[in-house]
Amino acid sequence: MIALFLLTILVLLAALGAVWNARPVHAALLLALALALHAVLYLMIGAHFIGLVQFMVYVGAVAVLIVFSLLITRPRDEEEEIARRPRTLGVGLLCTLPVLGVLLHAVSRFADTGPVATDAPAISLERLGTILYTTHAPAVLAVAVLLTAVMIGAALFAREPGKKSSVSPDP
Amino acid sequence: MTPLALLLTLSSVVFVLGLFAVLVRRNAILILVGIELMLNAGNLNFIAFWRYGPPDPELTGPIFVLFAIAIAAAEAAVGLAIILMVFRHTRSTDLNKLDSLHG
Amino acid sequence: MMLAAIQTDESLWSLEWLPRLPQRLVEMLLHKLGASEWFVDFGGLLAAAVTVVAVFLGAFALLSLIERKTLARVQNRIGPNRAGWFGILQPVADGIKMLTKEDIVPARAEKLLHLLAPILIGLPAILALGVIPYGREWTPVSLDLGLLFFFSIGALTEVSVFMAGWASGSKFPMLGAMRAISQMVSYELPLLLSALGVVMVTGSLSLPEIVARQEGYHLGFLPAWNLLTPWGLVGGLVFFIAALAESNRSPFDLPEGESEIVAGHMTEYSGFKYALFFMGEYLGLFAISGLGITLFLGGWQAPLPGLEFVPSWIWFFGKLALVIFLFLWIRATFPRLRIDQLMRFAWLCLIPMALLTLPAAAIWHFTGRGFLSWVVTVPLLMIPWGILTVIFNKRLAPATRTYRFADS
Amino acid sequence: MNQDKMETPAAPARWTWPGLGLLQGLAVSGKNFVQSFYKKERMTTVQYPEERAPISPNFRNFPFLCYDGDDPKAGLRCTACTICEKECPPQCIYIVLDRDENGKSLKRPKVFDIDISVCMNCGICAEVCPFDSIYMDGEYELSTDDRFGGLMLGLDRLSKSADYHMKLRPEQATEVMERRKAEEEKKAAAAAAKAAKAKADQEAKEKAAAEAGASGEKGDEA
Amino acid sequence: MICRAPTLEGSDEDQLLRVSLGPQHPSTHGVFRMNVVLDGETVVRLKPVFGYLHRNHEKIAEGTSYLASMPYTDRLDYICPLSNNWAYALAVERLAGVEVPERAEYMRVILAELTRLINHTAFLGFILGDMGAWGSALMYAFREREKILDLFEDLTGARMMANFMRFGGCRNDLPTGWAERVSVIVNDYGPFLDEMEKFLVGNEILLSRSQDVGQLPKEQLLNGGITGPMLRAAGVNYDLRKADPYGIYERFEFRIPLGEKGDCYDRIMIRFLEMRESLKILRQALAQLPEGDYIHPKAKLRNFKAPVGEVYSRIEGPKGELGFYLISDGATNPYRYRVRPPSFVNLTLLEDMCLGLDLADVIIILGSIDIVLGEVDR
Repeated sequence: MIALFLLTILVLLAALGAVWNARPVHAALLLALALALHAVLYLMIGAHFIGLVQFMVYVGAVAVLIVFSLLITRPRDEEEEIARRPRTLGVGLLCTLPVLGVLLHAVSRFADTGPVATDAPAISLERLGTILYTTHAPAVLAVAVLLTAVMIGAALFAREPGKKSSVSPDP
Repeated sequence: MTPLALLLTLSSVVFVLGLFAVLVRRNAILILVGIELMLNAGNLNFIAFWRYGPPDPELTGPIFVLFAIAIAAAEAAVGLAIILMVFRHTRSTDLNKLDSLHG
Repeated sequence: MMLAAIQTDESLWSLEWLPRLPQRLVEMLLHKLGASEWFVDFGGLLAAAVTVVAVFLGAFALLSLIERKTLARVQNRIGPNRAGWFGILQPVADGIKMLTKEDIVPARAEKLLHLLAPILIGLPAILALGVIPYGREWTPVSLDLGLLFFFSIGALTEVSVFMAGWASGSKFPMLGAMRAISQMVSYELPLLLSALGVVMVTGSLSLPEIVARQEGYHLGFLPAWNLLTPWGLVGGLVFFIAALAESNRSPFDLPEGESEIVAGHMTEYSGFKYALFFMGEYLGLFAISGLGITLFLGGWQAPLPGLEFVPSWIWFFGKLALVIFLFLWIRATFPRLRIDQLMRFAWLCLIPMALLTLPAAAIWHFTGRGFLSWVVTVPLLMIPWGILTVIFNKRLAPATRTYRFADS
Repeated sequence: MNQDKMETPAAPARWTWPGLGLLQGLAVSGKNFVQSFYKKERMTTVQYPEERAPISPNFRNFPFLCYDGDDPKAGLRCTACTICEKECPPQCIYIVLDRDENGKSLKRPKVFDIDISVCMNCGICAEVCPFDSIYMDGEYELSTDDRFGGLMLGLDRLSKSADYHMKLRPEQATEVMERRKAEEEKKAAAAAAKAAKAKADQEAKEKAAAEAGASGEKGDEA
Repeated sequence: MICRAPTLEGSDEDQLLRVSLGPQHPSTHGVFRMNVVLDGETVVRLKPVFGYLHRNHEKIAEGTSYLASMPYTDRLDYICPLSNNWAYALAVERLAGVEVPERAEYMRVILAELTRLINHTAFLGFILGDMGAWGSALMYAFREREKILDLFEDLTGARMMANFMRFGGCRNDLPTGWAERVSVIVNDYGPFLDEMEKFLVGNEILLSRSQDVGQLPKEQLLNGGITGPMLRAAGVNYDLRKADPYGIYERFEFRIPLGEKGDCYDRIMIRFLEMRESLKILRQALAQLPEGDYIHPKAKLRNFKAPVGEVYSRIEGPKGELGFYLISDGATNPYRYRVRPPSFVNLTLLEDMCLGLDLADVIIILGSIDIVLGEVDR
């Protein structure tokens, strides 16, 4: 419980940094840290499979993609961002604090009544696979189609329109 | 405070932080960062309820999270591809500057 | 139960148990001292981890010498032979040199990230080395999700390479980092996909389990390794090529292509930090070779019947040496690809072939792994390969060039 | 060598299996790897401090000054004519003519310095020397930690005996020796001839004088 | 220097990456420097910067005697000093009207063709190094090059800084057995080239890296004054050994290989073929080598003076047309001395070849031009 609590604080700090750091690349790296800490959290409470998948997909792919995009675009508006800070902080808090209040209120209402499990329910890989490919087979298919479409779409989007064959060595 | 409450609180705060980023940030890529945080907060809820909630023999929580992760990855890929394409047209990722439909 | 095993096992001192000896000695000692069971286990694991790290750091030192010697021989040179007998002390000399060099941090560097990157780069490799089964009795940490663990932890490498490149605040490292990231992301896909076939056939993500399932022999002498199946052959090749790219080895060493971008993400590092990068790279090489051996080359299984009396970990390290020699041989021979060719190769050749191994593995699994399976899977893999060859000959391969001579 | 191979342009066949060329390359490098262990033609490395490649008789490094006999000072062939100083491309030779108290040239150098940190081993000084005095040395282990003094060779370090030259380049040295000997003999012969002639003249003179004296005497007598 | 606008439309300057390749860079063949502007990894602008190895060669030569410039020509293109020697000796001989004996002419041809072998072999190694092969090709090339350098050492006394040609012949005669040793090497060279070809030519990575990289239209090459294998790779039949014969090249039977596209691959292959033709010349020259003087008996070493006049004389160096332009006012030193270095002139079109290609291609193109900075900067 104590470890969980400490980890929670770390996640919060990392997420805060990701949201508030003025340097985009730092923010993205802190996002990677936050996501990795999420994975550690999952591992800690017994969801090993999900934890590892989270680490692989988020740290290995999503965070790296974000960082890579930042490298390509190389935004240079840090000073502007910092100058804008006081104004945006007010507006942002104004919009988000009510949401936070509602959420926390709901959590506090619920937390008192919620049941408490002690042992971590094990996820057997076979069980997960069986359920995935029987009960949720349509969903898996849909996701597969979605991912294929995304792959093609992203490739089409990201293709450089400027690069002509006269320049590239591709005949 | 039960672990469930702790995790739920964490997920709420992370969600709100993500929302804050989406509202406040101007760089499109950093808005994506906020969205990722929000998605993760949602995932955390599923796992928390699977772990500390009522018994879940059908593993609905983890499976939902798996799908969520897959779709989040797809979303990030497409989102970034779009941002890059916009960037190529306008040489900027600042959403404030993208105020015309005609590229 | 484990403690019982410690006390009753009589073959404690046999060669088969040798790599586990430190772990078991520590466990015995702690047990004698009356530590709690949890602490005994913990101490044993710690000893196992120390063993793995020590073995592979030694192997790293040795490889840094052997690589130079091998490359030298391929190039008709002798290689380092001054420090010690046959240059055996060269790694020590290198180490001293690296340690005593000035540690330079560029003025425009992000100090913290610049420091963190070399530390982080070795971490995933060391962690990944922990889950590989080295012998019949020696898997330092036996995880049910071993393979998944291996790949997830590998994701950290990309982040640390990016950190190194970006935090240096210099242009060549930045270019190197961009190259490294795009390369690693592209080649992780075929790496994963080619490993998936093995998982499908084995039905497990546990690495010891995968090795155990490759036991036995076809026709009495052909080992039942995954490499010796149609899908395994293709998958193994794809895995090997992708592993070359993942570990930034020639001909995929673009991220540190020294003739173009000096040393890529390592340009601005010197002294001990540079040595750490080197170490991370070599440990990653060991890890990925070990994984390849586990997945396709039967892990610690003996290659021929009747050779089982040799301790299994010797087979593993023998195979490791062989695979690494192959790496070195390739490095000594091939020029480097260009970044767009690298990408095209991954997306047009490796990923389709890796994807094809999945149905092939499935068919193999469900048709009983016999004659019928061969009949079905070989064409399934050969026809696309043929198509790729046609495409290669049409597009990629050069037109025949004839050179004329001037008339005069 | 295969004559056909020479004629046909070396281009890959139209239809290739992908990777075939790579395998060929691997075969070549593998062959080199294996053969490097037993084929001498492949391993040409010489382990320098322990073994040394033989020095060719034509090998040239930095110049030295040749002297005859045992005394480097007396036997020095150099006459300080400064032709080498003038012809030296990087102008690394510095010569001062030795003179006696009266300012008369002694036809030998007082100072002869060669800055071998400047010298570029071209050998032109040796070529243009009309007195067979300057030759190119074969010594190459000249590294020193004295950057200026150690690389400025004076007469003491430059002077080397004719025997050394003979050992270094027997062919050239023999030829030079023979030529010099012949010249010396010729000179000696000429000198002898001159001396003989002088003697003959003298004798003739004396004779004539004697005769004259005799005739005078005779005349006187007559 | 040509400075052109970025070719990428709409790219603002902030997003471009300015990289200074060199003068300390692993593959700029010395101290060459390229100020490259990159968009991603695509070259948008490229400005060559040279002069880091400037040694004032021409001015020094105008101040010293004719003979004293000879060792300096070794240091122009230090991979092939004997060609440079010949070019300079030829210029002075034409200026002063010095005759060259028969044997010396044959010696010169043999040495020049051996030099061509050295240069092209080393080129193969260098360009493979530029492509990122870990030195193997370079080591094989240097192994064979060393054998020829051993010959040079036995003949001239130095492996690279030969200083061998004199006005009216060569400095010394061939040592006994030297010609036989050359024929051994000539006979061994064919198999070596076969092995090298097997090592490189089928290699798919090399093919895809070098084909269709860095070609320019013939007209542009001609306008740029490009000569040597680079020009012939593009299919222009221009080899001074045929086009403006010097020495005794008319006596030998050899052919000029011509490429089609003029990309890096053609440049590599043309050099392979030229080496085979050089071997042919060497065989003929060794067979015909006459006895006689190695230097004209009346040739003058000391106090050499050329009559008043001017001359431009050129030879087909391994890298292209190597010319010397001399004006004499009758003194012991030339009034004007000017080198036309092939490396330097071939380098002028570097930017045109590189625009729109990758950074990695730039390195290969630079390698395929085959420059030696000693000659570029002089």
